[in-house]
Amino acid sequence: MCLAIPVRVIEVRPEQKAVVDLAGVRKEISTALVEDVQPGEYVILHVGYAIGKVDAEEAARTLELFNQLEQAQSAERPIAPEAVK
Amino acid sequence: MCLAIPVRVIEVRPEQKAVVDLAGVRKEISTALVEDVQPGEYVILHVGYAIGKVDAEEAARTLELFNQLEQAQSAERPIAPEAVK
Amino acid sequence: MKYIDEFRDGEVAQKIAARLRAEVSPDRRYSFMEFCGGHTHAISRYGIEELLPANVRMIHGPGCPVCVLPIGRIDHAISLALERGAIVCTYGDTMRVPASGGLSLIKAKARGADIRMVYSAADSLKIAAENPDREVVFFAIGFETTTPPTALVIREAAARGLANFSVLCCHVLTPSAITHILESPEVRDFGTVPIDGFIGPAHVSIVIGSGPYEHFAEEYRKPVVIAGFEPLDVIQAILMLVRQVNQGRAEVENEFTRAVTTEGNVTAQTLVSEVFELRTTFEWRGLGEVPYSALRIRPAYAAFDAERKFQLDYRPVADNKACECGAILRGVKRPTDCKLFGTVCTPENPMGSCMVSSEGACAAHYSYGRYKDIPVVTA
Amino acid sequence: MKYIDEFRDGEVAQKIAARLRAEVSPDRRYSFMEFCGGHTHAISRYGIEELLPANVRMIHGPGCPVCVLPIGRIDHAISLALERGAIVCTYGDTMRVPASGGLSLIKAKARGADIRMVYSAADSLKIAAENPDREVVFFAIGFETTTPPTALVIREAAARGLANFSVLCCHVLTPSAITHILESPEVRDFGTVPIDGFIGPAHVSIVIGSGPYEHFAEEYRKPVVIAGFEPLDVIQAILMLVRQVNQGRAEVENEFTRAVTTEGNVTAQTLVSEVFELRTTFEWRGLGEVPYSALRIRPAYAAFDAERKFQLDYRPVADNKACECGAILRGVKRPTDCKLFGTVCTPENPMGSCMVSSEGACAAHYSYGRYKDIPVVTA
Amino acid sequence: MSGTVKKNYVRPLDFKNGHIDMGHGAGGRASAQLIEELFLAAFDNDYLRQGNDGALLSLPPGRMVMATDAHVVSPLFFPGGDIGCLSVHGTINDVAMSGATPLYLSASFILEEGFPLAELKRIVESMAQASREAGVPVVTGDTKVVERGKGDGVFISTTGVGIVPEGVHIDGANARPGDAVFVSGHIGSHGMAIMAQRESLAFETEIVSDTAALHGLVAAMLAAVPRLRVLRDPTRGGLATTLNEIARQSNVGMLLEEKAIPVLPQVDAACELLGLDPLYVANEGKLIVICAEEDAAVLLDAMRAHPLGAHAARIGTVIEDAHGFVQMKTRFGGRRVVDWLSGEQLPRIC
Amino acid sequence: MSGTVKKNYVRPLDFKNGHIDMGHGAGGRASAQLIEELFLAAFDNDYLRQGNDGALLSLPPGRMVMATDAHVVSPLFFPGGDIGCLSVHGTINDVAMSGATPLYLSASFILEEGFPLAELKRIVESMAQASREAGVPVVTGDTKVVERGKGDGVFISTTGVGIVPEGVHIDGANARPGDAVFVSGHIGSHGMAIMAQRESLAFETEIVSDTAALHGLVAAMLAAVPRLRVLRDPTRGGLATTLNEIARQSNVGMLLEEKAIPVLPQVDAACELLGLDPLYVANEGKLIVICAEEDAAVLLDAMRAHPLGAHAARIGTVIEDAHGFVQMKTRFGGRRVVDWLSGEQLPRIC
Ligand code: SF4
Ligand code: SF4
Ligand SMILES: [Mg+2]
Ligand SMILES: [Mg+2]
Ligand SMILES: [Mg+2]
Ligand SMILES: [Mg+2]
Ligand SMILES: [Mg+2]
Ligand SMILES: [Mg+2]
Ligand SMILES: [Mg+2]
Ligand SMILES: [Mg+2]
Ligand SMILES: [Mg+2]
Ligand SMILES: [Mg+2]
Repeated sequence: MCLAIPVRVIEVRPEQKAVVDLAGVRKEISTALVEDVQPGEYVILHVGYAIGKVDAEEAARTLELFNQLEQAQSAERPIAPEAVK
Repeated sequence: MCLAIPVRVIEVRPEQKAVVDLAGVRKEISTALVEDVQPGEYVILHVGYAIGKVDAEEAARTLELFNQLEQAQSAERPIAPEAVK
Repeated sequence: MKYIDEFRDGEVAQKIAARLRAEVSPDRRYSFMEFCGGHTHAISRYGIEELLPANVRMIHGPGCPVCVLPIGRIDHAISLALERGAIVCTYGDTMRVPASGGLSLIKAKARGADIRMVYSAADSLKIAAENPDREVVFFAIGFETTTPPTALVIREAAARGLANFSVLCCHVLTPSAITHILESPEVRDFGTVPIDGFIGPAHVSIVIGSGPYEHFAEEYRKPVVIAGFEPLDVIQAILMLVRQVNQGRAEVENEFTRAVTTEGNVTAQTLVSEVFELRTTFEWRGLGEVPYSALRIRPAYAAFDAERKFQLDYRPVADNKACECGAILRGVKRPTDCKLFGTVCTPENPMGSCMVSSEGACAAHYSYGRYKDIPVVTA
Repeated sequence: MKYIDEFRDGEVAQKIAARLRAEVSPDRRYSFMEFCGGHTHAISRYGIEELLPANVRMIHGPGCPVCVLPIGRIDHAISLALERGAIVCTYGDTMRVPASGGLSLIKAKARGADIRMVYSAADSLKIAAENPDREVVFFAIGFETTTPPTALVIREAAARGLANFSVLCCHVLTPSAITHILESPEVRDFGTVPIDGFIGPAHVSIVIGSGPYEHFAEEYRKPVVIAGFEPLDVIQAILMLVRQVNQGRAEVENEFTRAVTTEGNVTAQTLVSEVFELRTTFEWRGLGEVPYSALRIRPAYAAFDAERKFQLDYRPVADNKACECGAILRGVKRPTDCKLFGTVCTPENPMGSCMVSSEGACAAHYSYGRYKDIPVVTA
Repeated sequence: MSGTVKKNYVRPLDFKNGHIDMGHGAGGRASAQLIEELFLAAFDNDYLRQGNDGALLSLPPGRMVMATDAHVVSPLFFPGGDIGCLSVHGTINDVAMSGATPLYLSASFILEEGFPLAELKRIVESMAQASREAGVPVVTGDTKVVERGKGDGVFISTTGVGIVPEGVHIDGANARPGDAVFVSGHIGSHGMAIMAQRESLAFETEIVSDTAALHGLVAAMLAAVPRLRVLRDPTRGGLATTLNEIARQSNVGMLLEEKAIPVLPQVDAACELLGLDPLYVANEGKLIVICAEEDAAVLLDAMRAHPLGAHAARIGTVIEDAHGFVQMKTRFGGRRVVDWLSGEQLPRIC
Repeated sequence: MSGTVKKNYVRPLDFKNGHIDMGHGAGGRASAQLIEELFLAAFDNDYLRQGNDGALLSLPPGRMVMATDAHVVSPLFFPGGDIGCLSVHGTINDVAMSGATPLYLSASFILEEGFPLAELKRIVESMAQASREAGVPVVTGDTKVVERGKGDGVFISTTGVGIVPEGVHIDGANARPGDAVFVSGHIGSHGMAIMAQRESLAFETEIVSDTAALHGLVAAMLAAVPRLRVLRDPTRGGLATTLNEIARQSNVGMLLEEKAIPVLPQVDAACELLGLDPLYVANEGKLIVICAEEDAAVLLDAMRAHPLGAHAARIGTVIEDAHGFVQMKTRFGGRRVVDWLSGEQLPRIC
C-alpha cells in the first residue's frame, strides 16, 4: 500500500544511517530495519526508512518475463489499443 | 514626575472600582488608594489608579490667585511677548 | 530512475496487454480485487484499465490505510490537539480526512490546533525533543509497511526517556482484512462481489513476505499474485491471475520477486512483535469491527501509548449516511454508484475518506478517471 | 477638560509673566531647579522659557524615573525575558532606554523576548493569571506616585497565590535624591550649580505630602514651591520662588493645593510601608549610589521579588562615555553641552536615557526646543 | 459561464462557520472557489471578470499616478470602519494627493490560516462598498494564505492608478515661504478610534475613525484653485510627521498656530489620558493642503463647502528655514518645535 | 537635498546587526530613514525620488494592463533566488501574460518585528537587481511593520502596469479546439527548489528555481506570432491547474501528451520521493502559450531561439469538451484526467 521507492545507497553512515540517491536527489535515511546495507545496493525507501532491498537479479528476471511473453508466444492478434486521439 | 490627570467620577463600583470621565472618554479605574470616593468628585488618575482627590475650593482659590496678582498690582510695564511671527 | 522507469514502459505494456487479450476466454468474466490502494492509484494514474479486455474487471479493495481509518480515531487525534493542547504529528495523507463535527485535521489546524505534518515517524520524535514542555503525539496509521518505523521510534523514545512523547497507534493488518472480505456474505454467500483472485500487496509483502497469503489460496481457493506498484507490475499480475483462473489454479504467485521473499523482513517483524501486540478487535471504516486486525502498544511501552496516557475511550462514530465508502471498500459498489460523487463530495470537500487519499477509489476516479463517464469529442 | 484647560490659559500666562518681569531684580540671576521631569516636559512643550525674564534660568533635575534608571537594572529586565524566558511587563516609557550590548527592551523584543507594554500594574497581574505556565515579571519603575499601585498588585498576587508573578522593583525616592543634589560638591562647595530654589514635585507630593520638603527649606535654606504640572502652575511657582528669593525667605510653599496636602495620601503611604522597605543604597544613573534612595520588597513578600526569585545580582554598568546624562541629571550641564546631542544621539537612537523619555532634558530639548539654538528667518 | 464552473465545485463556501485553510491559498480549485464566490461576487466588475492574471484597462490620456499601501490594522474592525474600506480609502487618497483622479485599484490579500470566512466576507464587502461609493473599481487581485501564527488575520495591499488633469502640478517639494497651510478637519480620530479598541488600554469613547476617500474633496479644491502647491494625507505619524516630510522635501520651515488646529474634545481627552499628542495620531480621511497666500481664502471656502472639508482650517504658514523645523505657537503663548514622530507612539505613563 | 536629511538622523542604519522594530513601521523618522537608506538607495530612480505618496509616470498610449501578486514564500532565500527577485518576476510575468510591455512596479512590504536588517537589505537589493535587469523600475512603495509572531519575516506585494501593443489580443478565454498548447521549458523546478529547503523534508538536490522575468520571451513570441491566443504562467497549482483554468475560461478541453512535457530528471526524482506530481508543482519562469495550429511551428522556433524558451515544447492540443476536462495520454499508453490541484500539495506517504 504505502508509497515506497527503490533508491541507490551511496554512503553508509554510523548509527544505521545511509545516504541514498535517486537521479541526483540525495537524502539521509535510516537503515535500522535492513541488515547489512552496502553502498551500490538498492533499497526500498518508505517514510525515511529502508524496508527492504532490491534484488538485482530478480528484477532482471522480471523484466525478461515481460518480454519473454512476447517472444514465447508472439503476437497472435494485432495490437489495437484504444484510440485516444 | 509621573503622568496623571484629573478625571470626574461618574460611577462607583464594587471592589474599589469606579468609572471616570474625561470629556466623554470613560474608563474603569481602581480607587483602592483613595478613601471614600463619591460620584461627581474629581480624582487624580495615574496608571489606572486614583492617587488623590481634587479639592474644588482650592482649585478655585489657585485660579483666583493667578488673577489677583494682576488686580492687586496691575500692569506696570506693557506686556511684550516675543514676536513669533 | 533505475527500477522505476523500466517498469513504466508503455511499449512493453502494449505487449502484455496484447497477450492478455489473447489469453482471456471471451465467454467468461474475470473479477480481481487489488487489495492495495497503491495498485488502485497506479491503475488510475497510468490509465491501466484502458489496456484491459472488457471482460476483466478490477475491484478496488480496502488497502488504503487512510480510507479505512474510522472517524472515531481521527476524532481522538483532533481532540488531543484541540482540547488537550498536544502537538499532533501526522503523515500528510490524514490531514483532510473528514471527522466529526465537520472537522478534519487540517480544519482543526485552522482553528488553532498544533498539528504538524511529518515526512517520517522520526520527525515526531525530534519535535518531542525540541518541545519538552509540550505533549507530542504521533498519530500512527498504516499497514505492515509503516508499522516498523513506528516501532523504532517508540523504542527510541523509551531509550531516551522522552516522557512527553506518545503514539496514537492505528496500525492495521492486511491478512485479517483479506480474511474479513472473503468471509463477508457478499463474497461467500450471495456472490454479489465475485472475486476470482487478488493482486497481493507490494510493500506490505516486503515486510511480511509472501507466506501469509498461502492460507487464502488454500482455504478460500483464490489465486493471489503479489505485484509491485509500477504499472507493468500490475498488468503483468493481471495476466498471471487470468492464467491461474484459466488453468483452474489457486496459488500464491510472486510477480514482485525483486523485493518480496517468502519470509519477508524478519528484522522488522521481530521489532514489531517486541513493541506491539494484537488487538482483539478494531473498527475499520467500511468493514466494521474486524477481529485481530490491528496492533496496539505492549504494556512494556505503555508510557508511550497515547490511548493509555490520555485515557482515550474509543467510541465508534457513524459515517455520513449518504456516503457509500463502506460498500466501496468492501467492493460492493463503485464510486459512481454514490449520489454524492463529484457533486457534494469532491477532493476539496470530501464526505468520505475514499475521496481523500489519492489511493481511495473515489479520489482516484475523480482525479484521473472521470472522462470515462462522459463522451468526449476531439477536434 | 476641567482642572486642565483653565491651567493652560495663554492670556493668564501673559499676566503672570508680566508680573514676573516686574518683580525680578534686574541686577541678579535666579537659578531654580525643577526636580521633576513632568515640569521639564511642561516647560518645553508649552514654551514656558520664552515667557521668563532673561535672568531667570531653569535647571532640569533628576526627577524622571526613566532617566535615572541605571543600565544594570534594564539589563536585568532584558535577561529575564531573553535568557530566562519570562514575560516581562513594563510601562511604555522604558521600552527604548539603552541597555548593555546595544540592546533596549524594544530591541530585545525584536529579538524574540516576550515583552509586554502595560498601561497599569494591574495588567501585568492579569497577564500572569492568563499564563500560568510562564513566569511573568513586572518591571516596576517610578517615584512615590507609581509605587502604591505596585504595592497593591504584590499584595493581590499574594492573596491570590499567583506563584508565577514577581516584581523587579526599581522604585526610587524623591527626597533622598534632592538631598543628594544638595549635598553634592557642585552645589555645596564649588557653586558650579547655583540653586536658588526648587520647584517641588506635583504628583509625588500628592502621595507623600508637602511635609518632607520642610527639611530642605530649613536645613539647606532653599525655597521650595510645590507646583502642578500644568504650565500656569509652573510659571506661578517660578514667580513664588522669585518672591521668596527677593524677600530672603526659604520656605515650603504649595501652589498645588488642589491636590497636595501636608500629610499626603496616608492610605497609600501605609500600603507602601507594608509591602516595601528601604534599600540602604541604590544606584541612580548620573547620581551614582545614593543612600536610602530606593525601595525593595519586604521579606514577607519575598516570593514576589524577582531579584530574589531569579537570584539577580546587581552589577553596575558604565554609561556610554561620551554621554553627559549624568552631568545633566545633576544640573551641571545642559543637553547642548553634549557633543552627541542631535547628531549621534537622537530619539531614534538614544545614547543616554535623557534622550528617551520626553521628560528627559535631552529629549525635551530635542523634540521641543531646538529652534532656540538656531536663528530663524520668517518670510 | 458560471454554469461551467459549478460543475467543478458544487458545495458553496461556508460563510457562516468556515475558516480559511492552507488550501485556499494553494492556487488550486479551492483558491478558484474563494475568488469566484467571494471576491468576484463582491467586487463584481468586467475587468475582474476577465479572469486573467492582469486586467486590461482603458486609460484617458495624461500623466499617470501610481500609489500603493499595505494595510495591517489591528483590530480589523473598529468604530467607523474596518481594514476593508480602509484599504480602499488609503490608496485612493494617495493617488488623489497627486491631484489625480483615481481610476483603478488592485488588491492583494494575505490571509492567515484559520481566519473566519464570515469576517473575510464582511471585510471584502466593506471594501467593495467603499470602492463602489468612490467609483474606483478593484480590477485585479491576488490571495495568499500563510500558516497560523505567520500572519494576523488579514493584510491587504492595494495599489491605485489615476490620471492627473492638465495644469495640475502638485508635489511635496512645492511649498514656498509665505504659503498658507490647511488641514481639512479634526485630526487624530482614526488613530484614537483604533487605540480605544485595544484591550490593554480599555477606555470607552464615541470616537469613530474618519476613514474616507478624499478624491471628491480634492476635485472640488482643484476646481477652485487649480494651482495648489502641496497635498498630503497625514496618516501614520499624524499631522506633525507629514508636515515635517513636506518641510524636508520643500526645504522650508513652517510655523503653526496650535489653537487653529481642529481636534475633537474627546480625542484631546483620550490623548491626555494616554499621554499622547494628537499631532502624532493617525488620520485616514484628512488632508493637508498648501497653497499660495493669495489663494488661501478661496481655497478655504471651497473646502468648507464640501462635506469632508466642513471643519477645514488654516493652521499655519510656510516659513524660510534651512533646518526644516516645523514650529508652533502654543496655545499657552510659547513656541516650540513640532518634531517628527520618533519610534512608535507608545502610551506614555510618566 | 540629502544634506538636509542628514541633519535629522545622523546614525546610519545598522545593516550588519540591526533588526526591524515597530518604530520602522510607525511612519515617523525611523520609517523615513529606512526608506532613505534602504529602499531609495537600492531602487534609485527619479520616480521614487519624487518622494510623494504616489509616483507621477508617463505612459505611452494604448490599453493598459494592471496585475498584482502577494509573495509569501518560505524560506525567503532558496537556490536560484529569493523573495525579492521573485516579487519582481512574479508581477512582471502577470503583466507580460497579457502580451503587455511591463513599465512600472509598485512594492509594498510587510515586515515582521525582529527581522534582520541584513536579510532585508539582501532581499531589497535582489529586487532592485531584478528590476534593473528587467528594465521595469519600482516607482512607489509602502512599508509596514507587524509585531513578532504576526508575520513571517517579510511579505512583498507588487503591482505592475504595462501597455499592450496594437493588434495583440491575449485572453484566457481565447483557446479554440484544434489550437496547439506549449510550455516554455522544464516544469516544477521552482516549487521543488523551495521544498528541498524545508527542513522537514531534508533532501539535497541541485534543483534551482526557474524564477525569471518572461516579458522578453513574450516580446519575441509576439514578434513571430502576433495573434497568440492565450498566455499564462503556471505558478501556484502548476501546469495542471493553469491548463484547467484556461480550459474553464475558454470552455474547451485539452489533450496532453505526457511524454512531451519537459521535466528535469532531478525534479522527477524529487517528486517520486515525496509522492508528488510535477504537473502540480509551481513554476516562476515558465509560460504556457496557446496558438492556432497553423502558427505552431513558427512559434516553437521563436521560443526555442530565446534563452528562456530553449526547452520549449508542444505538450498538447485544445479539444472540444463542454466539461472542460484536461486529459492526458500517459507515457504508459493509458489516458487520464489531469485535474485541478485540490487543496494544498502535501507530501504523500501512502
Ligand atoms: S463519493 Fe464521497 S460520499 Fe460518495 S462514497 Fe466516495 S467518499 Fe463517500
Ligand atoms: S544627548 Fe544623548 S548622549 Fe548626550 S547627554 Fe543627552 S542622552 Fe546622553
Ligand atoms: Mg502609499
Ligand atoms: Mg495611504
Ligand atoms: Mg499618504
Ligand atoms: Mg496571483
Ligand atoms: Mg496570529
Ligand atoms: Mg497576479
Ligand atoms: Mg505572478
Ligand atoms: Mg500568473
Ligand atoms: Mg504609504
Ligand atoms: Mg514568525
